[in-house]
Amino acid sequence: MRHITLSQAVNEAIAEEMRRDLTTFLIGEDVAEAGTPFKVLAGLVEEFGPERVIDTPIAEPGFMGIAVGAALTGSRPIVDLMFGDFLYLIMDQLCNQAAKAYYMSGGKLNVPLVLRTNLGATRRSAAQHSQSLHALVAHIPGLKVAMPSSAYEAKGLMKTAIRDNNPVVILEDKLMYNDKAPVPEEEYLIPFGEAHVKRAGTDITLIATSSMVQVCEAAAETLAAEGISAEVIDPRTLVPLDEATLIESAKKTSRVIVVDEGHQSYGITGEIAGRINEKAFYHLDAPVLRMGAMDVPVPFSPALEDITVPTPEGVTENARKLMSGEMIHAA
Amino acid sequence: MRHITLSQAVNEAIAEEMRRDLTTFLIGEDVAEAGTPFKVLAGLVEEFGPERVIDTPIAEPGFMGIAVGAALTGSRPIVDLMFGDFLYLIMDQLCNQAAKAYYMSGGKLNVPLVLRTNLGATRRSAAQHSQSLHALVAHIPGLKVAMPSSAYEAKGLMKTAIRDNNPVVILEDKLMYNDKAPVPEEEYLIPFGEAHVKRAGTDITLIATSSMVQVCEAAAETLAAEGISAEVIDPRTLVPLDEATLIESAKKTSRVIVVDEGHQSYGITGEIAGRINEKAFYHLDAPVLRMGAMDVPVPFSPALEDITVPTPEGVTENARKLMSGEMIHAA
Amino acid sequence: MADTKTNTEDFMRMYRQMVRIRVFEDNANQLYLSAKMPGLTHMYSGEEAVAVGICEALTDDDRITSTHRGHGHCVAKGADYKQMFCELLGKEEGYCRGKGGSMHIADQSHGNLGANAIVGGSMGIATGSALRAKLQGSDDVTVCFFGDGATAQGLLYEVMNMAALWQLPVIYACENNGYSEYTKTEEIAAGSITARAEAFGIEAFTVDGQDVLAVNDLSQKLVARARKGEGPFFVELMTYRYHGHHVGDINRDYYREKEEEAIWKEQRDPIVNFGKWLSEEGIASAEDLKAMEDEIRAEAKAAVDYALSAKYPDESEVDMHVFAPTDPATLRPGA
Amino acid sequence: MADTKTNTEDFMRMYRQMVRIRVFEDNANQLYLSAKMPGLTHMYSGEEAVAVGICEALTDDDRITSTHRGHGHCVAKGADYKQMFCELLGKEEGYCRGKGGSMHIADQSHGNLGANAIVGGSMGIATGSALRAKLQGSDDVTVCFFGDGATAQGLLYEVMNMAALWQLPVIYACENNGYSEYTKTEEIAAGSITARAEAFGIEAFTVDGQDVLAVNDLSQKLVARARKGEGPFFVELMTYRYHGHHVGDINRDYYREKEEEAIWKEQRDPIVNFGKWLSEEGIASAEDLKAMEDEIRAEAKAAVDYALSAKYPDESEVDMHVFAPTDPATLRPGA
Ligand SMILES: Cc1ncc(C[n+]2csc(CCOP(=O)(O)OP(=O)(O)O)c2C)c(N)n1
Ligand SMILES: Cc1ncc(C[n+]2csc(CCOP(=O)(O)OP(=O)(O)O)c2C)c(N)n1
Ligand SMILES: [Mg+2]
Ligand SMILES: [Mg+2]
Repeated sequence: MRHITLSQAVNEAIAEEMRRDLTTFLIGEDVAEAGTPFKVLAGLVEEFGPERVIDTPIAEPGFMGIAVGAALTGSRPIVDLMFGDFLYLIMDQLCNQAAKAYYMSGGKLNVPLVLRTNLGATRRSAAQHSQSLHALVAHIPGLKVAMPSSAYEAKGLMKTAIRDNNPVVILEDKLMYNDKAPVPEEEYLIPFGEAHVKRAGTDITLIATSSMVQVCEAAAETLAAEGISAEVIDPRTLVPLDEATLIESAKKTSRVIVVDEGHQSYGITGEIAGRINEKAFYHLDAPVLRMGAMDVPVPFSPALEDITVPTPEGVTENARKLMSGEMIHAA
Repeated sequence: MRHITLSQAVNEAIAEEMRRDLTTFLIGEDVAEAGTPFKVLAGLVEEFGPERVIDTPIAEPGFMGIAVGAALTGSRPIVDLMFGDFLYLIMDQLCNQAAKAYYMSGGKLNVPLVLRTNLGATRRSAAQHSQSLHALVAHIPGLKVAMPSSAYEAKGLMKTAIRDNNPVVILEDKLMYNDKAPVPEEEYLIPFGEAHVKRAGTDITLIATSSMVQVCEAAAETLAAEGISAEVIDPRTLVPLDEATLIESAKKTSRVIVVDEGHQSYGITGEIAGRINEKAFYHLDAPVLRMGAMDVPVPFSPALEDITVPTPEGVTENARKLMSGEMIHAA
Repeated sequence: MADTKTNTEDFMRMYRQMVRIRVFEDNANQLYLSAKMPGLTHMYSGEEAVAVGICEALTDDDRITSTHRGHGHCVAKGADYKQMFCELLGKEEGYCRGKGGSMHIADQSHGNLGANAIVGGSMGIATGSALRAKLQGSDDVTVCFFGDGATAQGLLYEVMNMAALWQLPVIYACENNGYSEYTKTEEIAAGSITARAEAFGIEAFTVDGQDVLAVNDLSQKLVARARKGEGPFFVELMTYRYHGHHVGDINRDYYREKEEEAIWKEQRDPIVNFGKWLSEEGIASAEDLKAMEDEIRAEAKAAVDYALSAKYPDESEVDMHVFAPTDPATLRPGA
Repeated sequence: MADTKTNTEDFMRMYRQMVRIRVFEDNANQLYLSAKMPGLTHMYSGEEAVAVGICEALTDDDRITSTHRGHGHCVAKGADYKQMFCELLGKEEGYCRGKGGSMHIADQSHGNLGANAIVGGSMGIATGSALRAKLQGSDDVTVCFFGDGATAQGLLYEVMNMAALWQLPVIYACENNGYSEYTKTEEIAAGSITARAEAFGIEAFTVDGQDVLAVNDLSQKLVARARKGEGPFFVELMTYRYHGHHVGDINRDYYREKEEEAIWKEQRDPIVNFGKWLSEEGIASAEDLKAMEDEIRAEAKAAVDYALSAKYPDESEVDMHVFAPTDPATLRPGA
């Protein structure tokens, strides 16, 4: 199968859906000629023209609100938010308006809208351009949340998102845009709410989102060499969450680590750990461990930034501890 | 001891601190003559004048940003955000600016600022005026988060917040403003990061925030009549979180329910449950149960709204199940 | 003044719609005072000529966005009493199945995109509706209602900038009733509101919001021009709210004087003055108008009674409508 | 033109500061090109007269807020090379102990409240600093720097409204360099930028941002007036950035023409032109100026070398500075 970058995968998904559905359009800052700073959307304005690939002024709340209005009245906008850190600016339009319109109108008005943005640190972009804020949107009823872990997921999830009748937030890891993965030529979609077992295993379950899937796959590799068989699972969508697959794996392996790049406290590792603890409690040999990013603003200095996020070594280390029966926090 | 309302307690705390420290000021919509729609700040403009009790236009991002700038340069603003639902509007100034300034400046600039706002449903105010969004701010490093559960806490935590050198978000339950509690005449402060055991017990731990403390106290009363001794603990601050007290209680009782009015998924019950599961795992007889608000926008209809939040009956019911050794989710 | 003969029907409909709003609000207030309505509500009484003058210039295909003070827009855009009162009381037959209530009320089928409890929250929505019209080659126009207080929200300037750059068919209708909550407009708005729109290259107008004909006349012209792609436009409508900020705001001496209220109510009432004009012009006698009002009051009473005894949504509805269904067939490749 | 004799020192300092900015950026660019700098950075080259003309009208007590393109403001407000380069490289001796980097750089001790990676993010902060000054009876003035692109952010209009209502000592300095990222200003700004400020009742000015004396002259006047409580003010400074949006933006033909760049660089360079004027006026010879530049280049090289070999913050610093300490004594009753 051909290998393409995550960036190309996103581009293809959007192009295919824009060809298929004339009510779709792209809107955001420097999405047209520039194709975004990450060049993910390069070429789309040439094919679809400036009416459907719309450059906006630097007014995130404004163009987000405009997208909501267009979606409410029959368009299917794809909103490009240049950095995930700008989510804070559009929370009102996203969470008070888009997320609630269907419910507040008793099912009369819906908002078929995709918000694509990114996450991920270690790009030396400091505290306001490196945040992984998926926990904020996952908490708000009415929003679906997807986090691709490779080019394959990026394409399939994006296509599903565009066809969904609800607001969907997709967060791509900005360090993965050039990562290649096998992506079929034929069209495919990835359903929401279906976790993917990236690597089967029997001794321990590593649940990981976005780029942390790579981190856990690397850890699983190391562990395999030590005779520990780790199962790596990517939930792919946080909302809806495929709880069943996660719990099944937890029951099978009896040991779980949840790895995510959002800040650990009050983030998504708590939710996933909480559900597994609650629903697989009697099968667990050890507490579910959580590994999120440190609870600090992302520092600029490379010497500091790299230690704020989970690494393969850290995951391996914790997996070994769990496997050796070390009584973590047993006191 | 005298009994005063939560509203009076907040008012007293602010007045005392404004007398004590001339760099403090209040800023927000209709905080002066109107004393806010809930009348919590009534009388303050008469004492401190319109220079220190500042009515703003309806521009939440704007006055929040202004407060950050004032705090960065030597004032201690107390920002009044009329409804917790408007947090979405000020997230950028709160989370990208206030929360990160101290860190990004390497400790050179700090933001001593209090943001007081509210939470709580069942007031028939529908989806945009009923949210409990503390999970969003608790997730962001650099913010402290306090949630008073009675007039006593409201006063003591507010005074501590105003003296703290960091941005502090205080969320009051808007249905509790008229609830009275004993509040000493003498001055007192409540330190951050110290949970309060509201009611001692030995069989089961109920961890509850804000108005859910009342809910759990009522449940504990019912349970007591049935011979079940429930311990009710109020963390009082989510950040910093007094993990030690919570874990100690969990180890003692071996059974825990976490009750909170924020949406359950990706909210704070997951964090608290996650930490207890992790750190008291070998002492638990049953999984930590989580009871948050339903994952739905808050409906207007009284027939629907009341069933979205945890009730004493619901807590009692779950506590009974845990106590009877019923194997919850044991399949 | 327009040709009264040919326009009789229009005039009478405008009068009727204004009375319908006033009567709706009287009943809403009564429901509150008698503790039969859950929560609070913001009444539109006094501002009827604004909503009616504008909405009478619109077709059902045209859209509006509304505010926390939304009953007037809802009635003016063609809603029925029964479903409105049901919504106000949280009943299943309400426009939003009781899930929205007063602050989210809307007759969606007549192009009302919803009341909004976030001040300024609908400015983007209205502008986006206009963008959709332009992209899809539809000639409908969207009117964005908001208050003087809402002009303080930065969102307005963001979307006006884009509406102007892209020449969108949207009309920003600023209902300047002199107050935002308990604060006078001059204390919260520096400079000139219309100049702010003009600075973005948007044609702006000020009109007497108590004169339904003046409002309608201007609206007709602007809607026609917006349809032709000459938008956006901005209109500031000078008006007044008779009640407090919401039904619970009874003692308001500390922020506005009784005399001021009296002057507006006694001298500038949009319904009374338009009624007088209709009589003077020989279009309708005082008796005709009284009869119309009686009929409307009776209709309202019946609707209120209906709503009071209508059923609440079933508890099972609580987690319905969080997500709109997507046809699974759509989610297959190629579909 | 001002009295050259008495102002010689000022002129020479302005020239020096402009050169210091240019040289700083040349070195930053070099560090990027040689892969010695972590991340990206936005260069101020070409816009030196703006920062210097304004900051030379300020005292150390006056505050500024800066932007993602913040090195120029930082130098102009009095920062040292060594700590700046250390910051750029993420070293412990940087102004922010390496935690901020280029986009958060600031010499806080000279009243720089920080560069900001959120476009428009500092508009509230600057206005709040001015509110603090007014509340505390201090006569300092705050200057808020931002780009033409940032005028699209609604926050600007929210805070200008309050600054105007409360007559705050703040100057909004819009650096109009013709582009926001890869887009021309006319494509993202409808109407007139200065008219937007004027609509809020704020006096607004346009000035040639390549003429340091014109900028400084206007700034002196406005700062003096703001100190007396006559603020706020708005200034649009017409300028140009020589490099791409950031150091990595090399191929920019698709959004701006090489000829355009050439014209600005060759005919309107603020340093060259001011240098010529200094020579013409007999204030400094071309040789004097060359010598000054050489000295500055040497200082920069030394600072870069120092920074390159300086140490990174210790790993233990990673969770320092999340919260500022509060003296426990303060937290006792009565304290
Ligand atoms: C974002 C936001 N801020 C504050 C409020 C509280 N609030 C509701 S109505 C109102 C005043 C609105 O004034 P205006 O826009 O003039 O409308 P009016 O009530 O006069 O019709 C305020 C402050 C709100 N609902 N939303
Ligand atoms: C809120 C926000 N939106 C978008 C960006 C990405 N961005 C960084 S600089 C920039 C252009 C800013 O243009 P302008 O304000 O004119 O400043 P200039 O770069 O020209 O100095 C953009 C869009 C950002 N940093 N913050
Ligand atoms: Mg008003
Ligand atoms: Mg620019």
